Amino acid sequence: MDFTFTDEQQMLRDSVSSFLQRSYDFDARNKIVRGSDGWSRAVWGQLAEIGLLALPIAEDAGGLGGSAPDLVAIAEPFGAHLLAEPFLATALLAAPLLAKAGSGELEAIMGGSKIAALAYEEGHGTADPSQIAMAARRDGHGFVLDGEKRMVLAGADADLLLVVARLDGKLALLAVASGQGDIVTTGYQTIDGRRAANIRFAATRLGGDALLSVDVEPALREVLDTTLLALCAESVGAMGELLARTADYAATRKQFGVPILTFQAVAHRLADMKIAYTKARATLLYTAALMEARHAGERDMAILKGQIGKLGREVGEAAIQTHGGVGMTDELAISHLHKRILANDALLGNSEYHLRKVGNLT
Amino acid sequence: MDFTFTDEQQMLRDSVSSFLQRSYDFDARNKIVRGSDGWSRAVWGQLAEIGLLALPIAEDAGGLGGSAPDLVAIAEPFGAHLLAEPFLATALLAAPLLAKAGSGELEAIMGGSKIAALAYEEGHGTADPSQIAMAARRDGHGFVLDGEKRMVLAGADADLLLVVARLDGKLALLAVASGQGDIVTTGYQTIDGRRAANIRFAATRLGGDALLSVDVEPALREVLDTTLLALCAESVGAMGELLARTADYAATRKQFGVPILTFQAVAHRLADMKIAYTKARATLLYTAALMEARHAGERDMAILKGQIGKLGREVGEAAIQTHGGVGMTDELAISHLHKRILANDALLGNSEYHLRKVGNLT
Amino acid sequence: MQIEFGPELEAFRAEVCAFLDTAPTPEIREAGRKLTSVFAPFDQVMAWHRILYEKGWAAPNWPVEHGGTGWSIEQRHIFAEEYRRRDLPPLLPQGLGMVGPLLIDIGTEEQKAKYLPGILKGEDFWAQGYSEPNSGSDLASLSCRADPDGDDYIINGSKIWTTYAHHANRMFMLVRTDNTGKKQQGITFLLLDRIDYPGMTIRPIIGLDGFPEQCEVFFDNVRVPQSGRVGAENDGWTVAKHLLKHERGGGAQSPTLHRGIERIREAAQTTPSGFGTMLAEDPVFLRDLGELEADIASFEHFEKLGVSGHPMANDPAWPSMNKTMNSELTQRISVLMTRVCGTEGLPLQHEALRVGANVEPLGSDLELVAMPYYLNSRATTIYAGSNEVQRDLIARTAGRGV
Amino acid sequence: MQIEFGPELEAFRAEVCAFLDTAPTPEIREAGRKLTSVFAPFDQVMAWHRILYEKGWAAPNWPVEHGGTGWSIEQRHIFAEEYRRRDLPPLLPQGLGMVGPLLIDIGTEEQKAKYLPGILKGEDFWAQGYSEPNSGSDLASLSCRADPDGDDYIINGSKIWTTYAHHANRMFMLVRTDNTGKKQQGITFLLLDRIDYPGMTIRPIIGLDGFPEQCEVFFDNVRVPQSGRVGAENDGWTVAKHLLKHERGGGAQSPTLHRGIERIREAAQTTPSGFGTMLAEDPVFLRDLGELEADIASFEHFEKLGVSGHPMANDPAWPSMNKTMNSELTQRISVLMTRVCGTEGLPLQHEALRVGANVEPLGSDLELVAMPYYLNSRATTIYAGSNEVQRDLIARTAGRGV
Repeated sequence: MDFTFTDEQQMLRDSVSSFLQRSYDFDARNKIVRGSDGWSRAVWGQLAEIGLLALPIAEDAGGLGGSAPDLVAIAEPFGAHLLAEPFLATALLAAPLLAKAGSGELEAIMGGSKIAALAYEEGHGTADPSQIAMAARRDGHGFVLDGEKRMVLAGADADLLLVVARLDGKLALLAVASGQGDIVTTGYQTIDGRRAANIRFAATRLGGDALLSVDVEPALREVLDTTLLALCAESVGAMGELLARTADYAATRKQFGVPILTFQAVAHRLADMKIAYTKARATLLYTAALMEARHAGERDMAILKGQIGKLGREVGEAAIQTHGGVGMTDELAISHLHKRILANDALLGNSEYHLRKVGNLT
Repeated sequence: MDFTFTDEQQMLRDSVSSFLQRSYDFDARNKIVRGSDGWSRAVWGQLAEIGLLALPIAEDAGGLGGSAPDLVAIAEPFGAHLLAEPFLATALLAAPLLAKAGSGELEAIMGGSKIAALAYEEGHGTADPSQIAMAARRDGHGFVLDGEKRMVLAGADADLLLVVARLDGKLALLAVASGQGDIVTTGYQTIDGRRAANIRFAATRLGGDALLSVDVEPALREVLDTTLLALCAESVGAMGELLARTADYAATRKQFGVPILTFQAVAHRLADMKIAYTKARATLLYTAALMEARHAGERDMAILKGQIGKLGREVGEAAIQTHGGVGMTDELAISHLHKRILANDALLGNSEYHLRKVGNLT
Repeated sequence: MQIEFGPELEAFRAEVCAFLDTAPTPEIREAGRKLTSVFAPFDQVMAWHRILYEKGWAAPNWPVEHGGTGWSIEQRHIFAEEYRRRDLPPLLPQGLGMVGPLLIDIGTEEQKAKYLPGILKGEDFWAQGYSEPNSGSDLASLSCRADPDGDDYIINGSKIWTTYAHHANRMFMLVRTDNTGKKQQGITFLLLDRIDYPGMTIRPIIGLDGFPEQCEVFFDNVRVPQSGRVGAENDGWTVAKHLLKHERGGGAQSPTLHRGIERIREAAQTTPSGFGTMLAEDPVFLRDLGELEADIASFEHFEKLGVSGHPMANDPAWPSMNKTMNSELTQRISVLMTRVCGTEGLPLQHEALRVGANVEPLGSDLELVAMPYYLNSRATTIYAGSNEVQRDLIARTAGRGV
Repeated sequence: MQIEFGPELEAFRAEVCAFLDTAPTPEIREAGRKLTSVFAPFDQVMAWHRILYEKGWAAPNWPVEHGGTGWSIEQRHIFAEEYRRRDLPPLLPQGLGMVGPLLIDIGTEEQKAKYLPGILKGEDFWAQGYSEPNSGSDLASLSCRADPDGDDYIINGSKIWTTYAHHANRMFMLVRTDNTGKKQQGITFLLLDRIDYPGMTIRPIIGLDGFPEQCEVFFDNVRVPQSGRVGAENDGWTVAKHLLKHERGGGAQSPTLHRGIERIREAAQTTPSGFGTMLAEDPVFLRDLGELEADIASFEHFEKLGVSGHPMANDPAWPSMNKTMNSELTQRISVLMTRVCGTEGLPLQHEALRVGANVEPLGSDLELVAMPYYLNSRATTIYAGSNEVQRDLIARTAGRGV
């Protein structure tokens, strides 16, 4: 039994961390997020250059065939640095499905020149593909889409949009070119600084070649599991950052003439933060190892997502309370890290959903 | 709006408290509970003398027609002193039903010379009369009982046993004389020092005069509500005692050269105990006032039982933790008070049941 | 024991409803619906304050002789219920709930005459200058200095977490007038007639919800008259403690909490649970709701015990218990709100939140406000004395009054 | 990263199952089923200890050269799983988990030769003499004195919360050998060959569950040889801290927690929810169970990270985190057990709980043990350093290792 990163994973992690520390500190990141695009193509190019955009893609499709622990190694620093670029949307959700479908766009996506997005979510945090209701209707050789996809990560920025819809009762994957006229895309920023969109289809006609996969559910579930792992790794990264910053603050901020860490209420809250972080990271690493060994079942994934969402919220709220007033401001990373954790919890089924699922699965 | 006790109620309360302080301190009580009977007929006689056994009985039936606040005034001290005598069983559960049925036994019961018990509970804390399954079968002019009643308070000590059973689909009340041969009564003590019994009926034949009421459900519900109030008042009394004793202990017990109250973890736990006690007592007094005004609905009763069960457990567990090792012993009242709270929570539907009911009733 | 019920109260309720259904302007209603804080959008809430003043209902808790309504406890509760049921914005507390009651209790006749009418009428808004960058929970360590100079004080230093200072025209504050004794003993309580004295600078602080609600206020040789002092020089800590009783005291917050639950129940009607039904029929959701509702009910009972003058409410820890319970229930409700909204609560919609913006929100009203409300409500356990400080105070009297 | 799966492990599991299905006597099984504490009924658990010793499986965590099994982490976990799945009584920790590992680490060769075999074989039971009436959380303030006298010490004072002292034949303890310096510096760690030295008196203490598990031990001029000292005189605090690592360290507690959940799930099959179904189909119950199970899973992951030697486990706060999590999960499980039992858990059934009593319980096995187990488990957050003390320790290193 071994849950340590391999030397290669540690190197990967270190290189991502040092890149982000260099080029993506909190101020630089905020400048990017508050800019008109909300994310940086330059940073994106760097991620491509390090090879991260090819990491989740199978080797036989030209990717690096990264493992679950590989993904954890890079996603923890992503979370700690509040990465706003569409890594989840493009590299984790869309690209692997394109790879399975043998799409010719893959090269450009792994290279960083094109953005792809997966229109999966239909509202409130669609936790399971079985909840997908939107249908594609056959129409001659083509298809007609009606309905709305919501919280499509990078949905307004995507050159290529993949839509999950029911076709003949099964889940199919359809490609939609960016900017097709009869699609209404409402882009927005999320509370954690990502970009997303609600996309409404009203009798949107697609050609026959739009259909990428007819029974995409197994592939989709795999992609969702990987994304879930990355969301959790991001949150654990953010939790670590919150713990470290809060411990620092408590050791230096003085009230009543002493560091506030001297107050047992503060000390014990810090202890609880550390316990929560440690539990969360243990479950993250364990589940990654299970996934690598192809032994992670539905219940394991539910434990992971449920625990990280719950523990993450505890850590974030404790960090704000310990910081007091300054924890309530936009000026410190504290609230931003907490918002990233909250957003990650809401995506793909929140902790309530997953913990309940654990109870339902014996 | 006024939630204070009337002068009469305050006097009643004071007289009960001072009687118990005089004759029923923790050592005296333990001696009684550990004796062969498990309760004291002498104390019972005193309670009758003060008039407490007649308090819950309507005036037109010869009782004192006590109100809900009257009951709170005496049941809080009962809880604080861990009364083991069968007040709930006889004066609250059985006697008012006998009074409604116009039973001739009432006089002896109010006078303290006879004990009556209500065989209602069927296992796990029957929270609602609709859950009663045991049936009485008509047999000529009489009846036949089959099945088991469990946790019948004072069930082995009762001169007169009232059984709630379904007759022709409705809940009926049947009287069973003590010691009837084909009834198997297994008596025991409960964790909180009360006496109870499991009572098994195997084709038990009862005469026609055993039937006291044919549609007892409305009267039963009223009796259960009153008993529920008394259980909650007892628990609030026990909570008050736990809070006072724990505050004293924390102010005097020294570790690291200072009273342990000096430690913020201990202080904040005490603060939480006080908040819990205050909330619990506020809900107790408010609900008693609502009941007196005949404005207490099902939801109000559920809020009361749910909150007191939950808050009581919090207070009891916090009291033990604050006392440390000595809180774990049989020698201090702390654990006994907690066990009374736990038992009261389990009876007539626990806090889980009632809080859930609150959510289901808008 | 006694609780009033009866037709008179129902007639009163009808009168309240009739007024609240017609008096508020559409902007006021919009401000109430878009509320994401205890502090409502400024312009609309002050307009509403003035309308209530015209009706005579601006200060139900004030003594009648100062403009209160003379309502019974039951009436005040009914008013609060119907008020919240319509999502009307709560009036800002700094004047009506804090400095006003303080002046009524211990202000000079001159101060009462000068300031109370402006507070009651909603003409003035008072900022509260207490905390400083280095004096949060340890408020008594404050160092913003006021040096006597003739009939004036010269103020130097800064205040932080000064809610709506950028909207205020007056300010009450604590200043350091003596450094020699115990830190509590050299503090003075001052009223400032203006917030634009020469040398004052106000910097709004963007909160974690993206809105400027708090401010930092800088004082650079600001000259203010000594006549604004409440109580004696160096006795400001006593004055502040008196005011705290009002600040933490409350009285009818439970209707706001109940209303939060109502909004959650409404939203649950159309929100899938993920387990086959809508949340409104989901046993797990209903249990969580029941647990929270029962706790809110206990808080309501606590509030009513308090306003009815039950002996338990004489406990010195009562205001601290009130503040602790109310803030933590507010946070629990806000969490449940975001849970109902799920991913629909994640989009940033600052424009749609602005009153009068005419920007269609992406989803429902609750989905618009839930997340900023949740984020903003993290402050409730920090401000007005952090809940850690409250628990310290409660523990000091833990065994008393039992 | 790597977790072993494979047929070898399944073969090992089969071997373990075969043994555990046949080796324990009926009394041992009964003792396991009637377990209401971490401390199993004495006679039966010691009999079982000796059976396991014969098999060579008494001390899976010990080094092979001292009698350990040499099993991999996966094997040890499988053993613990199957062991708990059969409700077999856990071996008492004082020898195998505390003084044994301590002697292996820092005992003299003579001490190892003298004491380890008796511990391994289950011939000796060691009581732990740490706490005193006035030294609980503040253990270092202990005052039970040992005065050197020739080759001996003369002990005066008392110890409390000495688990099973009334069953013990040996004792390890902390004594005060110097009063002059820092309180931690005058403590000495002693091994006592006997617990019936002249002058020793043992008083069992009835616990809140009604059973005598803890004791008070009085020393009145008790003469013991100095050769029982571990480490140097006055260096006992260091020795005790070393031992604490083992006491709080754990490694395979999660199977016990999982087994608790299994028993709850079994009982839920036949327990009505009060809302129309059995608890086992009740969504609310399943949610609560899911939440707890997930937390137990995280604790299992934490344990496995620890035994596998992950760098995070080098954190000095690791043992404290382990103790905190395990104790609080144990308590949560015990609460859920009593919840399933409802009123059926309320009867006192001390006679039926006695191993070999042949008294039929009133209900199921779980209903028999749930309440005493719940009550007894309140001690888990108190003993071995209260969880308040643990959190103090954890906070000291909060920012480290992140």
